[in-house]
Amino acid sequence: MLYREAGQFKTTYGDDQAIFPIRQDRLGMALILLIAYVALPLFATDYFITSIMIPFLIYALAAIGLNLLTGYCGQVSLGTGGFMAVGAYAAYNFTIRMPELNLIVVFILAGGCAAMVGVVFGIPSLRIKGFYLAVATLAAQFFLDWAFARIKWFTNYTPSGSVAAPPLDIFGFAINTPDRRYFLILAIVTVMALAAKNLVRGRVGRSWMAIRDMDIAAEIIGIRPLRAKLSAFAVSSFYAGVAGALWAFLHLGAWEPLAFDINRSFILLFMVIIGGLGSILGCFLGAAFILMVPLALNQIPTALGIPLSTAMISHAEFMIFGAMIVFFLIVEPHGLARLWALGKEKLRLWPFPH
Amino acid sequence: MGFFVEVLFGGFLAGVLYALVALGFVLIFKASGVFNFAQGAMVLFAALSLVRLMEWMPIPVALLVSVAIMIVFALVVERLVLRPLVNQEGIILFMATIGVSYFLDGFGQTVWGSEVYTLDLGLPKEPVIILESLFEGGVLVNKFDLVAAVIAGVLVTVLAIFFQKTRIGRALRAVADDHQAAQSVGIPLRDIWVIVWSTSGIVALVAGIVWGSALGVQFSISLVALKALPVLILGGFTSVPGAIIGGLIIGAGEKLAEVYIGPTFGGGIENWFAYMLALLFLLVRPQGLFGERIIERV
Amino acid sequence: MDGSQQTTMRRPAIGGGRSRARLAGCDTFPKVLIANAKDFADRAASREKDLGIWQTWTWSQVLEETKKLAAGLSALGAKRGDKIAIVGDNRPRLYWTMCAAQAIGCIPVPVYQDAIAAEMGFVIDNAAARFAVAEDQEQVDKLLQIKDAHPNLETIVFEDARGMRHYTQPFLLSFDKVQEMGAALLQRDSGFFEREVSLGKGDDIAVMLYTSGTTGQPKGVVLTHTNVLITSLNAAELDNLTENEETLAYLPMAWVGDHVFSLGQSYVAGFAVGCPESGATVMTDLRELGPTYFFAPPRIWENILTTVMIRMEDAGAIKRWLFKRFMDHAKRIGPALLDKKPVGLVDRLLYRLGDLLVYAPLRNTLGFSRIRLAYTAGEAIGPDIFDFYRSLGINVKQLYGMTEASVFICIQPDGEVKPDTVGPPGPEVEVRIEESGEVLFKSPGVFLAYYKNDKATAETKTADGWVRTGDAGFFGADGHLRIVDRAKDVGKLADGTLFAPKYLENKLKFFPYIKEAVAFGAGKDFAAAFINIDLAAVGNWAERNGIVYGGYAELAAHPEVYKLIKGCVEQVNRDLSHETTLAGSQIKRFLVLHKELDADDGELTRTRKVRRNFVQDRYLPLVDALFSGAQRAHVETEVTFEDGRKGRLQADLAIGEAERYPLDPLKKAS
Amino acid sequence: MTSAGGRRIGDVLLKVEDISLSFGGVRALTGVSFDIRAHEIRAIIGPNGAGKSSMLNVINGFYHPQQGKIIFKDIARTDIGPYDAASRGIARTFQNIALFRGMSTLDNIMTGRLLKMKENLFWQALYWGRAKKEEMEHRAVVERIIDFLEIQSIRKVPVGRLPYGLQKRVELGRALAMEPELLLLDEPMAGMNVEEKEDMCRFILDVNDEFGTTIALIEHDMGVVMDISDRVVVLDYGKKIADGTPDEVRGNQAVIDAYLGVKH
Repeated sequence: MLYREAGQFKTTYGDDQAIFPIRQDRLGMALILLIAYVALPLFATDYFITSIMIPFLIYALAAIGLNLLTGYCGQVSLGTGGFMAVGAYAAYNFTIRMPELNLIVVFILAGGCAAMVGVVFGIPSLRIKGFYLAVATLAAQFFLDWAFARIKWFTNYTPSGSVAAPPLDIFGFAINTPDRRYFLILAIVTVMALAAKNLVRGRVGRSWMAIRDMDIAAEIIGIRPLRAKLSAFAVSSFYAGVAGALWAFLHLGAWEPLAFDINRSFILLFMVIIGGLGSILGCFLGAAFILMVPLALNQIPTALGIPLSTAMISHAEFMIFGAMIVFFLIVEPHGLARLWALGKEKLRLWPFPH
Repeated sequence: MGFFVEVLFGGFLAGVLYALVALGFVLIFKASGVFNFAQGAMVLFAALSLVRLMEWMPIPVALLVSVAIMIVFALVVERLVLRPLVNQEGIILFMATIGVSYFLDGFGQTVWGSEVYTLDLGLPKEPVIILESLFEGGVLVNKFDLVAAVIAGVLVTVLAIFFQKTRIGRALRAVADDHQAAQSVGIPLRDIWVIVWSTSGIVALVAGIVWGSALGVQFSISLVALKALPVLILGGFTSVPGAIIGGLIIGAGEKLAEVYIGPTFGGGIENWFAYMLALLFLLVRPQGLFGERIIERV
Repeated sequence: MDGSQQTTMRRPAIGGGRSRARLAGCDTFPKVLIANAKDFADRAASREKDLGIWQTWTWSQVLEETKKLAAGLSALGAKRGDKIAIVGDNRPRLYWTMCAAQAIGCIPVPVYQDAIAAEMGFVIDNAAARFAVAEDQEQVDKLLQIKDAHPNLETIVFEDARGMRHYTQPFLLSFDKVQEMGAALLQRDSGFFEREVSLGKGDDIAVMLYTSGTTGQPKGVVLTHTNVLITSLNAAELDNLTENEETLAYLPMAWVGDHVFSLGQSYVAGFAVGCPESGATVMTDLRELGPTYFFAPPRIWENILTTVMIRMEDAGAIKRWLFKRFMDHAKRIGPALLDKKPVGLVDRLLYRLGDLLVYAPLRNTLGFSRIRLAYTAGEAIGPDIFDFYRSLGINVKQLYGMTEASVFICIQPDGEVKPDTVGPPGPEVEVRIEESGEVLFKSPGVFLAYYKNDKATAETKTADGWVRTGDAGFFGADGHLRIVDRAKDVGKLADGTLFAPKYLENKLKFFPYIKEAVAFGAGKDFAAAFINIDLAAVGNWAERNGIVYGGYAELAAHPEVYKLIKGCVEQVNRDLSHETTLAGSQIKRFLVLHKELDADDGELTRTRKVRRNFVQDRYLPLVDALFSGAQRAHVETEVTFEDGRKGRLQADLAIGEAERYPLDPLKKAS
Repeated sequence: MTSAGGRRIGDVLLKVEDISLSFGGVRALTGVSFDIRAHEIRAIIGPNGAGKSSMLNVINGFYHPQQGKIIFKDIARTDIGPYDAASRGIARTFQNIALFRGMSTLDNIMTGRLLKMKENLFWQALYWGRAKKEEMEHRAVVERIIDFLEIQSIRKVPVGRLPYGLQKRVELGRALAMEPELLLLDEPMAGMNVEEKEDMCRFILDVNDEFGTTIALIEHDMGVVMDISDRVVVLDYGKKIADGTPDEVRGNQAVIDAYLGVKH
């Protein structure tokens, strides 16, 4: 209904393959960016920024990482939490051991470390597939959990095993208020989401999707499974690593290994499934959805005058997540992103049904 | 030497517990190709049901009602999860069972509560010393562990007989080989699913009784059940004996590793040792010790 | 105006337009191209949906391509005055070929791309074409079939090389090769193109267009540069066409309309012409391109409307309700808004809402979002269809034209658009109605002659420069011309009143209940008609009104159906009563035929046009009964069944009487 | 696009020498030898289970024969994978369509260009400068294939939604995008109606003709095989029983027996 595509014809392949080939979508995106960069910092409360927007963005980033691996390359991973932990502890160690490093460099290095670890744990993907691989990635999760809890070097021998991020600054600009932390995260997520979109619509993305859809055929047209799968593990873990570093430094501030346990991995998998496998947009939708459930469970019954106990809320969360996963896998395996796409298709064809 | 054997025995007995959980996985995987991630949640749910029902009714009745609950659960899963997802890829079903597992954890705790409950069916618990003739000072084991081993043994035997000797058992094996062929056996696929899920629900109940008696019935059972996954990789997803032997290897291996090499790394390596062992094994023999060879065809 | 009969009208030139000033001194199309390449160097001139995108050439690129092509043709031996046949679907390269040919003084002769080899042979032979530029293998094959019979055809150039690799004939050349030869020539002689162009004059022949004449062989209409240029300019200025327009060229290149819209007007106004990927993708390409200026014959407007209705039937209840509710509103308000007439605030706001929910999305899905100007011409368009588009805010207007006029004779100006007229004469056009009712015109677009057919030229062009259109028409009180029929089909009632059967039939057929109508009355006291009901529409109506029927014949004979049809006939009579010329030919008696007129029985042509004389003979007892005053009539006819068997069908038909209304011309003027 | 000089059959492009292949004791191929010449259309036929698909799988490196040699462009190779075969110019289609079902027609055919695309991950992530230029160049090549196969209207449709005949065409397009020297077609016309078969025949001949691509195909429709192939090799129970022009093969007694099911 809102679309006016007649006349938006493409005269170059570049325009035809643009991320948002339709003008109305570009306007929508511009509006969203405007809200994110201008309206929210101006009008939103600190609570909203720190407790909703920051975790939302970081979750979305980690979900993009997992989606690149699972949704695009077809390799299910239950170890995303572990890779996030690698990023977090790598960032911690870089900052305390090389304090002169720029924070952006630290995040990139943290992502790089996670990418290397991801590649190592991705090696089994060459021999095994599907849930076998999922189980193998659990190994990464448990091993990494253990490593950061027990190998004292990683935590700089702090007695409690809990570590805290040092004061942060970028080019002498202190990252010490919710708004500043939010801007930094928003900028990083914007750039990395765009980069992810670029990857999946180009050569690399196509080789991943080819492996996902039919690995034998992919090999026969000249895709090297080793390279495709490991690059997916590397890029995916890089995203998870950066997200982990952001989560630790800018969201938690101080943390222990439990912050990145297996539940984190599952929650991210749920975001990807509910948001939509094989969709960058879906990562944002999925993250928003998963974050909204506990909020809704907290707010709605309270508003209705029947507040739930904390335990009750946590159990209800489990049930809702579980039920939603089954529901989406049955009804719409491509998640909210597909629902959005279908809705958009309806709008484009309006008033015709098809 | 005696210490080594003691650790080994301890490991074997932990392995029996893993094996009990793994058995549930194998049953379902064998008959329906579904990798049931919810097996751990089922163990917790079954144990919770039993322990809370025992507060209201005599133990045998509580047992029967628990069995009934697990059958109802199987029916619900078949109707709401498996039937709509029939013919989907294995990985989709796998993810669906993760959903089931989450739901069941939440549901069980909502209905039955989330405290730690003591499960006492009157199983013996005192330690005994065995094999005094072989080692000096003998080997100290818990009687309960022996009982658990016996229970596992009985369960495996019963299942073996069920699979080999009964018509339904044979049908189940037929389904595992070929879904088309199964249709000709005359048992609808749906019924078969209900049967295997019920059976593995009952296996979960048994595992829950054993686990719960040893550790108390609490949420962590659901997580410890994840340990059964490396067992499966090692033993093969389709092999009942594989589950038992895999369980024993994993159980013994991780205990020995913890005791002998753990201290070098700061301890706690049993959290991941089983997985690493399984992973290395995967690289060598992806189909597991007893699994069927996966042949790729173009 | 006083309502008395007007017989001549003339509209002066508009003058003073931007394009006219810009093109002062350009009397041929190649000269216009050179001017465009300067004025609009980086603006799009040609587009083609090819290889997934709209490949686009700017005016300066088109000039370069045309230069190479012109030089290449010259290198092939083309001399001034040679004819170059152009065969194919709408393709930028073929349009360039036209201008390239003109540049070196050759005459482009576009040929209908769906013509069979023999028809193509006639044109090639008649025009004595030395060269042919063909789109692809399919067209080349046809040309090869006739080449031996017509040795005047020396060289064939093909645009699309697909499948051509095994064609080794020396006289076959690829388009690229010709351009290569041209580039080489330009290398040696860089002033070649400009020099050749400067030799051209406005009175030179610009193009020869073969009309597909209903009888006999096609005639080559010879048009000069001035004909096409001035006519294009006049019409472009009347409707304010600028270089910002976007159009889709999808009608045959050999048709004068396409030549003027896609070449003449594109050149004078400087706008871009898009070519669809193929005939099958026109609707998709239309939607992508979103033209601002669009032409379609009534048949296409009708098809699009039918598709809309069919697609809406599948929509959900809410959408259907919205659609119906707002379309009803649009029908009431839309045309008035488009004509900038005063409309109440509430209605205006409702229309705005409807635009948001229905009209704008609908225009978007059809590809009409950007449309500023659209024409329909060729035959009468149903008022419902016409109003549908106008109520959506699409400015569809009627025009009247023909090849011999370089298209434009009459155009409806903005604000004076009506479904049943073709508008007043266009700029610099003078129109005269003869005693017989035939329409004659005089304009700068009047063709030079029919090629090698002086007899036909003399029959059509009078000594003092008037052209006979062959159509009968009359001017209404509003100064708009109304075309009623082919002049030869128009007769007179016994009292001398003009009787235009097709005009009556069309008016009847615009009712959804009436599928076909045949009007009689020449030489009689009054007009009468046979009616064929539309089974689907009337069946539906019957169902809603609880009328039970067993089959077509039973439904057709039902008294309630007669009442329904009587209402339609009387509505037509009421309309006619406002037309001074035709008020006397209101329909007095009618009957509803017991069977559908059928091409298998010879009653219709294969293109579903009524064969009036055949029908009259076949149903003579019925015709007699209509004029005899009898209440019923009996008829027996032979019919062909679907399986080919023949049988006899007899029926007893009632004859209906319709009210006639006195002449009331004043109403029309309001 | 490769530009070869039409239908002039050249030297030996690929030589299969004494190939034997078995799976766990089951012999699929026994001592099979034949050659494929540049620019020819070579058919491999035989009754069901004759080892035709196994032969293709050996040629493009999916199966590794226990014995024998494959000489492609004068280089003998023994144990290479499908990737190497692809990178040396061997493309293929499958009997059961092996398209990437989650991707559009365009993306599927674009995957055929992956071997020729070089830009690294970093440029890819930027999607700017060299990477974008490369992408656009390959898109242009792919568009020509789309045009060639007349599948413009399904360019952006996910292949999973296409009818069978069109999927086969897209698969051919993907193989063509690799600009192969040798194109292996495994039953390109299986399951098609007459019209679709005619189209596919035309495309195969056009590919051979316009690009000079050498084609080896397996096909059950004897009419088609005899019409379009230059030479035919006949397999039965994993052994070669005949080799020659369609006419020679048609008259061969062993071939007639094999098809009629006469006992050996």
